[in-house]
Amino acid sequence: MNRPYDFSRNEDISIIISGAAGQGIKTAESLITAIIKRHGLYCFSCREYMSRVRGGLNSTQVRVSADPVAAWRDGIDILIPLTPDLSRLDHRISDTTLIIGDPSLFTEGRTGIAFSFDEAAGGDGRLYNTAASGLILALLHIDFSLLSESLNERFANKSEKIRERNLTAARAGYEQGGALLRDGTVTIALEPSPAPRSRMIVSGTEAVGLGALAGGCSFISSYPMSPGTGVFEFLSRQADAFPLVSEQAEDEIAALNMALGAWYAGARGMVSTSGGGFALMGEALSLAGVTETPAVIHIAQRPGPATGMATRTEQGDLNLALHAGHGDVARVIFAPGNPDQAFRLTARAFSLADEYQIPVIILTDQYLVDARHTIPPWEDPLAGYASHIVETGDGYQRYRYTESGISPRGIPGFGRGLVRVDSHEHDENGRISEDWRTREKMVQKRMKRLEQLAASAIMPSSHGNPEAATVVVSWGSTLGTALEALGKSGAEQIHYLHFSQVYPLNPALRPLLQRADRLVVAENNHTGQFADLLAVTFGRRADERLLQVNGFPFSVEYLTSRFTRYRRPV
Amino acid sequence: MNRPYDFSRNEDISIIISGAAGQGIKTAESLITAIIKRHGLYCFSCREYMSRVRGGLNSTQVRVSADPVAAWRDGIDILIPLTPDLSRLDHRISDTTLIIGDPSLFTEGRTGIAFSFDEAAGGDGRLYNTAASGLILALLHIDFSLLSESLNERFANKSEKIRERNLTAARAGYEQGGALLRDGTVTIALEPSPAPRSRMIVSGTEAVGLGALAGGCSFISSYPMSPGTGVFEFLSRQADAFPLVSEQAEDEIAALNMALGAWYAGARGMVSTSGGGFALMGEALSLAGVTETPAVIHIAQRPGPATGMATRTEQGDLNLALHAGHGDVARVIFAPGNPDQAFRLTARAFSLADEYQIPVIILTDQYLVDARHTIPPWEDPLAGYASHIVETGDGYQRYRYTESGISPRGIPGFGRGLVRVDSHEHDENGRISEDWRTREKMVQKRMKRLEQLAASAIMPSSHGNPEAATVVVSWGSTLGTALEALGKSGAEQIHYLHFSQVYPLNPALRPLLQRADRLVVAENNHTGQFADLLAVTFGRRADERLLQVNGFPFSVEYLTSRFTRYRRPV
Amino acid sequence: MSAYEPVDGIDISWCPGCGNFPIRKSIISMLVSLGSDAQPRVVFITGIGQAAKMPHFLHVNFFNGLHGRALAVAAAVKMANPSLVVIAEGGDGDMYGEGGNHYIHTIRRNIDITHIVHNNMIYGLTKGQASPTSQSGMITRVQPHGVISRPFNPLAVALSLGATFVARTFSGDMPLTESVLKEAVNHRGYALVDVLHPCVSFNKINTSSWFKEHTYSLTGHDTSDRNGAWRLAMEEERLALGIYYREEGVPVFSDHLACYQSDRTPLFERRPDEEKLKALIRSFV
Amino acid sequence: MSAYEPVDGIDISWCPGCGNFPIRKSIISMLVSLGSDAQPRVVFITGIGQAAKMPHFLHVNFFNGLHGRALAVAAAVKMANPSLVVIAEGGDGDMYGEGGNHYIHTIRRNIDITHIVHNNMIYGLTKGQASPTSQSGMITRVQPHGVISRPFNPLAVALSLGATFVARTFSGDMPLTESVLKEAVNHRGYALVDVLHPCVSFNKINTSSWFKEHTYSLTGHDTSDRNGAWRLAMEEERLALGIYYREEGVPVFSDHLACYQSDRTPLFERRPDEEKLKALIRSFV
Ligand SMILES: Cc1ncc(C[n+]2csc(CCOP(=O)(O)OP(=O)(O)O)c2C)c(N)n1
Ligand SMILES: Cc1ncc(C[n+]2csc(CCOP(=O)(O)OP(=O)(O)O)c2C)c(N)n1
Ligand code: SF4
Ligand code: SF4
Ligand SMILES: [Mg+2]
Ligand SMILES: [Mg+2]
Repeated sequence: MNRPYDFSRNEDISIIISGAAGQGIKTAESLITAIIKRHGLYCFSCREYMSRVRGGLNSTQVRVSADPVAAWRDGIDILIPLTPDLSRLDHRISDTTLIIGDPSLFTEGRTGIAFSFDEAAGGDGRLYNTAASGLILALLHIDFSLLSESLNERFANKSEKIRERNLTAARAGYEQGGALLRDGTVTIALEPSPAPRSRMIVSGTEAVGLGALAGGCSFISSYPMSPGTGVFEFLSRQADAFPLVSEQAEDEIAALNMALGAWYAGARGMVSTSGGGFALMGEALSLAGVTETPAVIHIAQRPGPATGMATRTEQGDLNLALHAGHGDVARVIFAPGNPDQAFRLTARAFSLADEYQIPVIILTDQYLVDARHTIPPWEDPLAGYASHIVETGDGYQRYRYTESGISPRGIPGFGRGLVRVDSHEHDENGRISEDWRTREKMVQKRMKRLEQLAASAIMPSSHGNPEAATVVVSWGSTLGTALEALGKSGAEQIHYLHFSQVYPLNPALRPLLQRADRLVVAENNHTGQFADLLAVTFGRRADERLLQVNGFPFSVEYLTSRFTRYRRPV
Repeated sequence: MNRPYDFSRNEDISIIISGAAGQGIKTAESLITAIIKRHGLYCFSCREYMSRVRGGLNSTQVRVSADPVAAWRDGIDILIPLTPDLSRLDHRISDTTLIIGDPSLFTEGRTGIAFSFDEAAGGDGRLYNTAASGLILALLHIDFSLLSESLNERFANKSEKIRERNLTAARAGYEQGGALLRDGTVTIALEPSPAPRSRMIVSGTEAVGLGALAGGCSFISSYPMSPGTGVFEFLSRQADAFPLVSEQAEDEIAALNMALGAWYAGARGMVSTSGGGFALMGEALSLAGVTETPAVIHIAQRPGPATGMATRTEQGDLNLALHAGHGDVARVIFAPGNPDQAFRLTARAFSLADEYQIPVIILTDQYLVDARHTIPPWEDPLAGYASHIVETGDGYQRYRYTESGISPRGIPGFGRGLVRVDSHEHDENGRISEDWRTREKMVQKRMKRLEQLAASAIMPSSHGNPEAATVVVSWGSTLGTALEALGKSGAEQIHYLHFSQVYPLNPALRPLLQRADRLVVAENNHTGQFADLLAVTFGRRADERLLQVNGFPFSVEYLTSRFTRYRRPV
Repeated sequence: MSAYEPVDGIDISWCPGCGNFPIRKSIISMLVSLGSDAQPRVVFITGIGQAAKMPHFLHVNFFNGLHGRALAVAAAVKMANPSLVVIAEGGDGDMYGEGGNHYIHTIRRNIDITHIVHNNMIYGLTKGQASPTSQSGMITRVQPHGVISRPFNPLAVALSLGATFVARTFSGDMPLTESVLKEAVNHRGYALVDVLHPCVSFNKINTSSWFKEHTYSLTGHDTSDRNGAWRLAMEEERLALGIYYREEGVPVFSDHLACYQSDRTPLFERRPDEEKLKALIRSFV
Repeated sequence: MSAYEPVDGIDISWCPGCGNFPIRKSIISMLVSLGSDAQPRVVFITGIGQAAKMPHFLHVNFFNGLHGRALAVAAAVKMANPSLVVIAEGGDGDMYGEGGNHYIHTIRRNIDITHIVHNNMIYGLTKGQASPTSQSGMITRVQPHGVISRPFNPLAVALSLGATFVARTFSGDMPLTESVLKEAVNHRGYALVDVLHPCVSFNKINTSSWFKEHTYSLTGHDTSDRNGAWRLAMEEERLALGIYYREEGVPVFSDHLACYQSDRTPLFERRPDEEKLKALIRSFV
């Protein structure tokens, strides 16, 4: 008998499936997470993968728990390597890690349970992932019927033979897993409950896409770029069910110019890209600024510069999002912390863009878009929907001076007026102007709305102890990890603030930051770009910056160890 | 007799010639400034003009003085309108302004001396400018022979008839000017001296171009964009005398990618553009960063966003220059204060780019590139020239780790080694790498040089009283105006710092800023971008921001009136 | 004065004698032919350059955007509201230089817009650098040793990419320009009209009389012969004026769009379908 | 093993069975034909995509830059040092999509480089979206209702812009690919080699056997007949393989550059001329 692996006291089980691109790890991930949820457990999953289509070494993490779980862990409880190669995972394997796979891996103090995927898959390399799924679900005490149902659904359009072979592989894995439980080699005790069953499993990509639909998105033009492509693909698939035009642009420049054209004509346009693609959109962003044309821009960040690491994560494009474009351009930047926020903020991006006639940027990253969370479904998704387009009359002036700086927005073909939109400095009629007084007034007009936008900016969510001397700040995709680390490190000594709107910042924040004895900013980039933004906005420089640029998100372990230090007085 | 206009106590005379595009104002400017200097007076000239080829209303200011003069004045002593239209100048005309031209303009309390350009030009509209030149030079007591010589030189290749007609118009203007002096209507008393005669008259454009040659520039690829085109045109004209390839790129993206290609192959490449063109170069800048390829980028700023005001001035692209490109890219940004600095800093840009393998940005603006200054010629222009290219051997590694982070730079075809340059994260050999440890080391390697660059960054020039409670800071083209205002407002109460290197900033600056009781930052943009940079770098926020975004540079009058307020204690 | 001319005194900022003036007249005549009822639906999308200022001198809806990008904007406007009459206009630098990538890919879309390119073989607004259509050897301020590249051939490229309406005219021949523009605006599909015109300020080679000497009007040419049209387009000695190629009945871009299959309503009049959205969200449970 | 193959064990990251493998072999054979003396002078300039990774799997100088921008870099490399053998390489998305503007303008320059485009009619690296050469109607993840645009025709466009070497091959026909590549690299001037190849992972339509059925080798074709070449390029049913057009003796870009008129030394070996610079400065006094 193998060494006993007792996970009965784990709050969650971190399972990693690894293998080459093309071995179907992603399929296994989506299969088992759906089943785990149906069974009544929460899960969180996220992939890390190389920029290639076949070969190499990728992995997916599935964390399973009786309570909601929403963060990346370095640690591995159960490792399922479909190929006998642990080179890219070695630093994450500890002596409590159970490896199930090729026994050649049990060296350098590593132990595990021998398992032949090849055997379970009947020698068919395409079925390793199905066998692994069976194995995992058995270990989690999940009924085989849930798996067989799912497989039958998934392969409904495939041949009987394919269905059968999948079921056989699944059963082979499942049986071996069951045996490990029965003979006491492995002990897992996660109690299912009904709550997860009524939840969704949604990735960041899907949440942004659904949020776009809730925001009334009717146009998407993009140029494929990882990890932003998913949203583009998601929305393209909806182009028959919803009034939605999807067009693959010839380049990113065209993509944003198209989106502006779409808004000009009354549609609600968006682009989805990554930092490198967005670096090509600065001039068009500037065009949105001077013409007061709305736009929604999704940037899924990855490590730069240039091509960098196409499939990895980073939060390195905040500065670019803040300053892209020449001249002064009012904008709003959201940075959702999880799929739920991604949905709500993307929908809100469309309303704000429409109301304030500005570009709104949604800043996610590879970690957020690829991670899948178990969350409650959104009720009343169109609740925030409203349109601010006006019917024009004779003598309509696109850039009429108003108190707020925002002029009623007409579109061509709706009303008797003419809609003149111009990229030069212009007068109220949209005619080119070189009058310096007009220039001054128009700059004021365009920038004035930032005050209102700041005053109504979403405040950071507040966690831990609001009186604590140490204030920890993070933004965007770091939310789940920071919250879990906060719980684990003892929340009494820390006031944690998570920013889902990173620009403009609400002036009401000032006292929150000012009162900190120690201000810590944690972010996934090299220089601490958000810490800089806080400094320039509020004059409060961070005392400590927790930074990471290795292509991975922060792990719960890392932030926990850091946060633990803040138990000591400042 | 006309009212007497006595300018004998003026330290300088501000002469404005105005007229439509196409009337040859620019020609008159270059003609008379050269002659004034030859005569032995200093001058400063600068144009303001509309974005059109014919028509509209443009003007050029020529300030003439017995002492060096280097700044834009709002005030007009003598106004020479070639067309009877003052609409765009009305706010600059005061009751001491002498208008010489069409008497229909002498309304609303304005006075002047009637003069018919048409008569002087013998009815030829193309000669108004020559007649005006004669008039102005006469008023300045300059010998007609200097003018006739110049005209003969300029029209050496033209027909006898053209030469004659120009001389006749010049003489007609000259005689009327002389008459005004003789009958005491106008009194001007500027004493010539030999010093100006050995000086150059150079515009910012020419200085950047000459500096590029001194920096060894051997390649320029650009796409025309005002006001950056001048440098491109200047260098293109040198492509036979110097080893220099000039190529008009199909767009700005190609332009910077070409410049990088040129450096890769061992040439020294540059681009010249404006903010809108640079907004398209962010991705290529990022490429320079990750590949550690040098580049020199000249941005002549104009008001944005988007097309904005194509021929006007602003300092609104600092933030973009600081943050363009995705991911972390080390860079240097120079902002020359006048043509002399423009020459030196452009030459230095090439050395620094070559030595540190980074992009170096030269940030000028329409005001600086178009202004012409009377300055001493540069001796020993190649003094700072050095090349850091190495001959490669077998096993050459383009990205070898070194103490400083800078690896010896080889080029293909020079040595036996292979030069592998890569836009992905890569290893020392330039091969794609997805190893996270390599990633961390390479980010460090690329960014480490910023420390050295900061430590050796050019300190601001220091003027006024270094002990004063009020510290005034400005950067770039504002230098001359700020200095003159400083002199006029009394320099005792102000410590004025001018930054010609705006990034990175030298850490030695901290005490200079910290000690200020009142920190004032003056810049030609809407938000105070440099003030923000000081805040984020040194944690010292400006107490006051002097900002202007109307398309004009600061005037001496405006800064003087502001500076005067700082006489009061803080 | 027609409905398409500005009522307020507009200061037209082109140089006296510029070919843009007759082009403007020809365009007004084309617009008038659409009827004044069409006016609220007529939209000009332009870039930056002298040519691209055109809509400021007309009484029309316009989006005067960035140098080089008009076609991308125009394509999207038409996608978002196929009932608009969309005219993309700009100079040779704007459309074939900075905008070259949009040019080739917009043609591939066969989007139903009219594309008017003012081809003066020079960059006018930036004061006389070579444009993609400048002739080899031309001396300019940036090309003091003469233009090296071969001129861009917009017509041959359009024909190579399957454009269904390809024409060239000359500003000096207003009757031809007007008639070609009218045909173009009525063509269902992408229609290119390359309009040769003199730039009196900067192009001292391709002057009005040069154009007269180096152009001729097409007669008896079979406009359904793509290969014949291409051969015409490749002629270098003299440039043919008229419609090189036309093909009617080819489906246009919006014919293929799923959202217009059963409903031609422009997007701005539609709302997201709440039931479908709820169902989609529920599918993730 | 040739000098052009990497000595260290290189992990080639393409999918097993991909057409990029035989293309790589053909390229090595082309390089070997240059002789190993040429090696230090051979430079690959690539963009981003599966195809663009090629030089990582060779033993050559390379500049692996941005998606779409290789031609701009390549042109400059050749301008800065005409003695280098410059090869620009990338995929159909890279070169004809993102890089479309550089494509048309690099051809106009007639710069002496070899341009190899891996044309798999799909975006491979980003996992299967349409490329400019994807066939109309193809279903992809971004085009679930089928590709609308007409495919880009790189050969017809190159011929329209005066390219002096235009060829197409198929990865599966290695002898042809090798011989065409060798001709291309020896051609003085811009040479386009569009290499059709299957993407086994994402393009389920244009498979190896599809290519075999839909291509044929050119025989007896007159490669000096530009119009004939264009007609070939416009054929849609079956794609011809081989050299469509070639023209020798046309001056290349660097022949026109002032700085190489009397001196062919590459720029990196030259220093600014101090005397001339001083004289130029003095001319401002
Ligand atoms: C991105 C960008 N690059 C450059 C410019 C500067 N620019 C304005 S118009 C123009 C070219 C004008 O030539 P063309 O398009 O032929 O129009 P024309 O003036 O000849 O009618 C250029 C390069 C710009 N506005 N934006
Ligand atoms: C500016 C920019 N946009 C998008 C991408 C993402 N991207 C990488 S490769 C690629 C397309 C690959 O297709 P292709 O060029 O045909 O090469 P293949 O992989 O098929 O060989 C794209 C869109 C990028 N790297 N940079
Ligand atoms: S510069 Fe040339 S094209 Fe422009 S308006 Fe003047 S003449 Fe016409
Ligand atoms: S994705 Fe396609 S093109 Fe790329 S390596 Fe795989 S098979 Fe080849
Ligand atoms: Mg033009
Ligand atoms: Mg491809």
